[in-house]
Amino acid sequence: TAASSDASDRIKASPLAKRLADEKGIDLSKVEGSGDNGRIVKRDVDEFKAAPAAQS
Amino acid sequence: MAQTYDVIVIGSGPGGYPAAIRASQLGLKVAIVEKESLGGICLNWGCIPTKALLKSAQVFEYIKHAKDYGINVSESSADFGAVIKRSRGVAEGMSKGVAFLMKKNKIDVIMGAGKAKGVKTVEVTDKDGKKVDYTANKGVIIATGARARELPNIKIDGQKVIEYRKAMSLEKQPKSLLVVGSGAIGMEFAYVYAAMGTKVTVVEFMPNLVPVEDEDISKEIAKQYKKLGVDTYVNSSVEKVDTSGEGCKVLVKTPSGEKTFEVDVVLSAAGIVSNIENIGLEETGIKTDKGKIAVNEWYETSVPGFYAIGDCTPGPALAHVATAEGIICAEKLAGHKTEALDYGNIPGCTYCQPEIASVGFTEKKAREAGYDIKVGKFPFMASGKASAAGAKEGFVKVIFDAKYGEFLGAHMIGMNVTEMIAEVVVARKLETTSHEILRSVHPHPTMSEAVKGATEAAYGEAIDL
Amino acid sequence: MAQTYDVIVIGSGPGGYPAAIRASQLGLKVAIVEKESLGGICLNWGCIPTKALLKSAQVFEYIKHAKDYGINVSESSADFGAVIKRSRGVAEGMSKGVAFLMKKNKIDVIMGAGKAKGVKTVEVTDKDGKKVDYTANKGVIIATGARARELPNIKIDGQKVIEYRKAMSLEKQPKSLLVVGSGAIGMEFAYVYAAMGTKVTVVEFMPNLVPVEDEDISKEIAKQYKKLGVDTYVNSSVEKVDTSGEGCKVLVKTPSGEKTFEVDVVLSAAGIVSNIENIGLEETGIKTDKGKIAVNEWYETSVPGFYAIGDCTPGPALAHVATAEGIICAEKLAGHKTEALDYGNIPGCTYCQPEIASVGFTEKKAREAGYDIKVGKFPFMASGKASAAGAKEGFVKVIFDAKYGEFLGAHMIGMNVTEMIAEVVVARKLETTSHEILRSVHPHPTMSEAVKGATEAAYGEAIDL
Ligand SMILES: Cc1cc2nc3c(=O)[nH]c(=O)nc-3n(C[C@H](O)[C@H](O)[C@H](O)COP(=O)(O)OP(=O)(O)OC[C@H]3O[C@@H](n4cnc5c(N)ncnc54)[C@H](O)[C@@H]3O)c2cc1C
Ligand SMILES: Cc1cc2nc3c(=O)[nH]c(=O)nc-3n(C[C@H](O)[C@H](O)[C@H](O)COP(=O)(O)OP(=O)(O)OC[C@H]3O[C@@H](n4cnc5c(N)ncnc54)[C@H](O)[C@@H]3O)c2cc1C
Repeated sequence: TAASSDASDRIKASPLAKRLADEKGIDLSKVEGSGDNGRIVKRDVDEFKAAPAAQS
Repeated sequence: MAQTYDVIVIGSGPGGYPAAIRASQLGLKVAIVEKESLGGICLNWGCIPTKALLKSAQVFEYIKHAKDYGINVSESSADFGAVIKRSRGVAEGMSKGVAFLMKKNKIDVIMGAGKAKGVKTVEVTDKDGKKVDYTANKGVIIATGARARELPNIKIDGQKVIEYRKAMSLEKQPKSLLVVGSGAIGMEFAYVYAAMGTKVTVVEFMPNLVPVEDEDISKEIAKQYKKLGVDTYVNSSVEKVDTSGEGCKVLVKTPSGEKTFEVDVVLSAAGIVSNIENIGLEETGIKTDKGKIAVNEWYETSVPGFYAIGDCTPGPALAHVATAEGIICAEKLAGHKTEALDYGNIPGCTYCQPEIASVGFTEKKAREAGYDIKVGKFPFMASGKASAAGAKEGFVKVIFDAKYGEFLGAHMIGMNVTEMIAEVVVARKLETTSHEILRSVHPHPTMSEAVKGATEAAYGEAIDL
Repeated sequence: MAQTYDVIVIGSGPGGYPAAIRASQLGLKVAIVEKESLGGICLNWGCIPTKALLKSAQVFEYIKHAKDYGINVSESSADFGAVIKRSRGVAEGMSKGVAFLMKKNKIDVIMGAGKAKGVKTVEVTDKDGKKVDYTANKGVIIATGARARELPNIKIDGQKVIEYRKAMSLEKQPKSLLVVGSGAIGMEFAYVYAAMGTKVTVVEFMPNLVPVEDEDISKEIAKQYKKLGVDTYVNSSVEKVDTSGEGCKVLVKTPSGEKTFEVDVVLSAAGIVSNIENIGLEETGIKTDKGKIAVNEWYETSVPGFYAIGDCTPGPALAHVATAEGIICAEKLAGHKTEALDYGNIPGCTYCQPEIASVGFTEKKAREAGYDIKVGKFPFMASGKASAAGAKEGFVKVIFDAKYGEFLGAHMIGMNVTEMIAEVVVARKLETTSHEILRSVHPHPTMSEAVKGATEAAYGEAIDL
């Protein structure tokens, strides 16, 4: 398989961020990642929750 | 009527016994069939007893170099018999441990040779030849492992031409030894015997020592073995072994012509063959492929109800692979959520001195796969811990994808690197990029700092180089 | 006119010299001021020379127990002078390495005592008392480190009552030694001297040995030091040291009353104090807090243009912390993208035998922080590698958050665990959960498998327990 076709279309998130998002019912595709290469980390999920979730 | 279980495991090696335990943990009634010793090759004749021998060899090396550390030793010698005895004792202790684990996990141990039969049935023949059938409602896991491969030119006679079992239970230390094959097993025995004073020669058919490793590792271990006094020949093959005389006359074809070696003992360490004979594959119709039992990613064979894991199946012949497969297979059988094994993230170790450990792509393989790569190397020469420990040999080499920083591979040679590779396995599992490695504070002074140091080097940020 | 740089670093320890290199890598013109030896405490009187002593001690221990490994040794002795000399040689080599690194990175080394002055200026006084001013356009990084703390009851005389520098350069091996303080430094010297045959007593004020560690670690090291022949007293304090006689009479208050010890030498290892005197803090108005230079997360002091890192600032007094701070500070100064240091993910190691390594929350701290936790422990008793190596002491203990599986902390004691903690640091950096640790294939047989084994235990999935 080509070594080039990943990263862009797939959501990258740390395992902990995934578990937290899962638990809190947060859609990861709406979260902006602050980690390397835009990886979503715990902090992003925590702060996303703090932001008005009412928009959805 | 046949006694009934949920799961029956044939073979109690590092594939079989963890599979049995995991199945039992998940509520299944389990039996394990073993025809020889609990724990399989790994505990009895593989991983564990060899590491005991290697430790004795390492201690002896320390003693020989005691003066370098400010310690005076007047006289020392390796007591070959005692070294072997210790190793056998360690193996025995571990095997007993497995017996305890079986009991604790309420797994029935059935001593005898198991054979797949009909539908989810195992026929066990005990040492007196008595046959009993057992049925497994959920499935049978075949984990019969492997044995040493015999090359056509090197007939194993168990006395002068031996395989690994004999190599760890010889009565007398040979004065000279020729090792055929420079994989992990061959290299480990070469180190043990060389450290204890045997004159050792290693013959490798491939162009590099430890041929599965990155070429830089091969070069470094060649250098280190030379210092140890081991002669190594690559691109070479044993043509004939003549055991008619007192020792062995070994004819070797080398790139610079034919050479004859006269040695006490020849150790054949040229790979393994799976134990697939007389276990009912033909009768039940379980398919094989190139001498191994064919399985899918959940270890299902071609016949429903029969599974196979470990050295009797394709994939790297390693204890931790057998265990991982066994656990996944048991979870699948129990209907437990599990995930398929990532064969691209399996570490491999060779426990000679300096140690070798690696995971992922070699530089060559990464280039062949079309990656644009960044490569970094940290020589232990520049490590404070290595200096303090008097172990400046070797390096850590890391390979990253230039575009996304994916951690493609790590290749290590040096003191204690076999304890350092797990960091890379876990980092890769977690899909690290170079960035997170650089920003993980490694404790000072350790050899493990070299992982970070090599990553810095790959990105032109080296501090200590 | 004063010579001008972009950045001037005061102090060349593991904080200062990496800061200088990183700044230079990022295109800045850098000078480093050092009044004693390049490399600071770490390379000259700390991390490195102690690890050299520890290695000698470990080799001597192997020799004393050679018979356990099947090796015969007729007579052996530690040559104290040679052990010390080796250690000093290793330190010297590393210090020279820093000189080489400065040259390679085009960093000017200015030998002398630096003092902050006016605006971004450093006044350097050389050994002849000559003063020269240097200006730093971007900023001055203060990295003056720390020294041994002197307790009011334990006056250091440098002969019979000593601190760490003297402890690694004594002319004669003391027959008996009392160590005050059981932090990493105290415990490491206790091991070195005990292994070499000195009768060692350790006195700790807190209720546990190695008081920053998890309580289970404290208990285990107490047990192991007892086996080594070291007497340890916790909840105890040295009241008086009388050096008027031949040796030292030490009055110690213990929970079971006052005790008097007669020893050759007392080693005071009761923490450090930052070097904040005569470096211009008062003159420039740089604020301190509890004896350390106050800084924000980017290591800016209260006076613009002056930065401070390492042991002269708050935070754990560790070489790898100083280095991480130095690199971040340099990146910030150079306007390079960087990220603040996560002080919750700093590993700590003690290099006695068995080794100690830890990172993150202790069990007690995790509970205090309100976490609902899962705790797992894997004793090396059950490890095949530990058995083979004759190193069954110790364990790995892991702590996970019960709700999300966050890896809160790991606490290890045993052979080579200082090389194993990086795995947990990186895993935590990457925000692992227990799941990924369980599904990372650790190589067999290694000590590092115990990290996975302990995690299995935390989740009731233990295979080898
Ligand atoms: C010298 C040596 C050193 C090694 N060192 C390492 C190392 O350091 N690290 C590593 O990862 N790997 C090492 N290996 C490889 C490792 O031992 C194997 O990969 C591992 O043992 C495979 O496990 P397994 O469960 O598939 O089979 P095995 O361990 O081979 O176990 C199979 C078991 O099945 C039993 N059996 C076979 N047929 C039947 C039957 N019909 N009925 C009942 N029982 C049966 C056998 O008696 C045996 O007990 C080493 C191997 C050798 C030879
Ligand atoms: C015995 C011992 C063992 C240790 N072992 C370890 C270990 O194993 N792992 C670990 O992480 N940490 C260890 N440490 C701690 C470690 O040494 C320190 O955390 C580290 O050295 C701090 O680095 P630094 O750069 O802040 O300061 P230092 O290393 O103290 O360096 C400061 C430098 O600044 C110089 N200096 C001071 N004032 C001036 C001035 N006015 N002008 C010019 N130069 C000046 C000093 O001469 C010195 O070279 C150990 C410490 C000791 C004492």
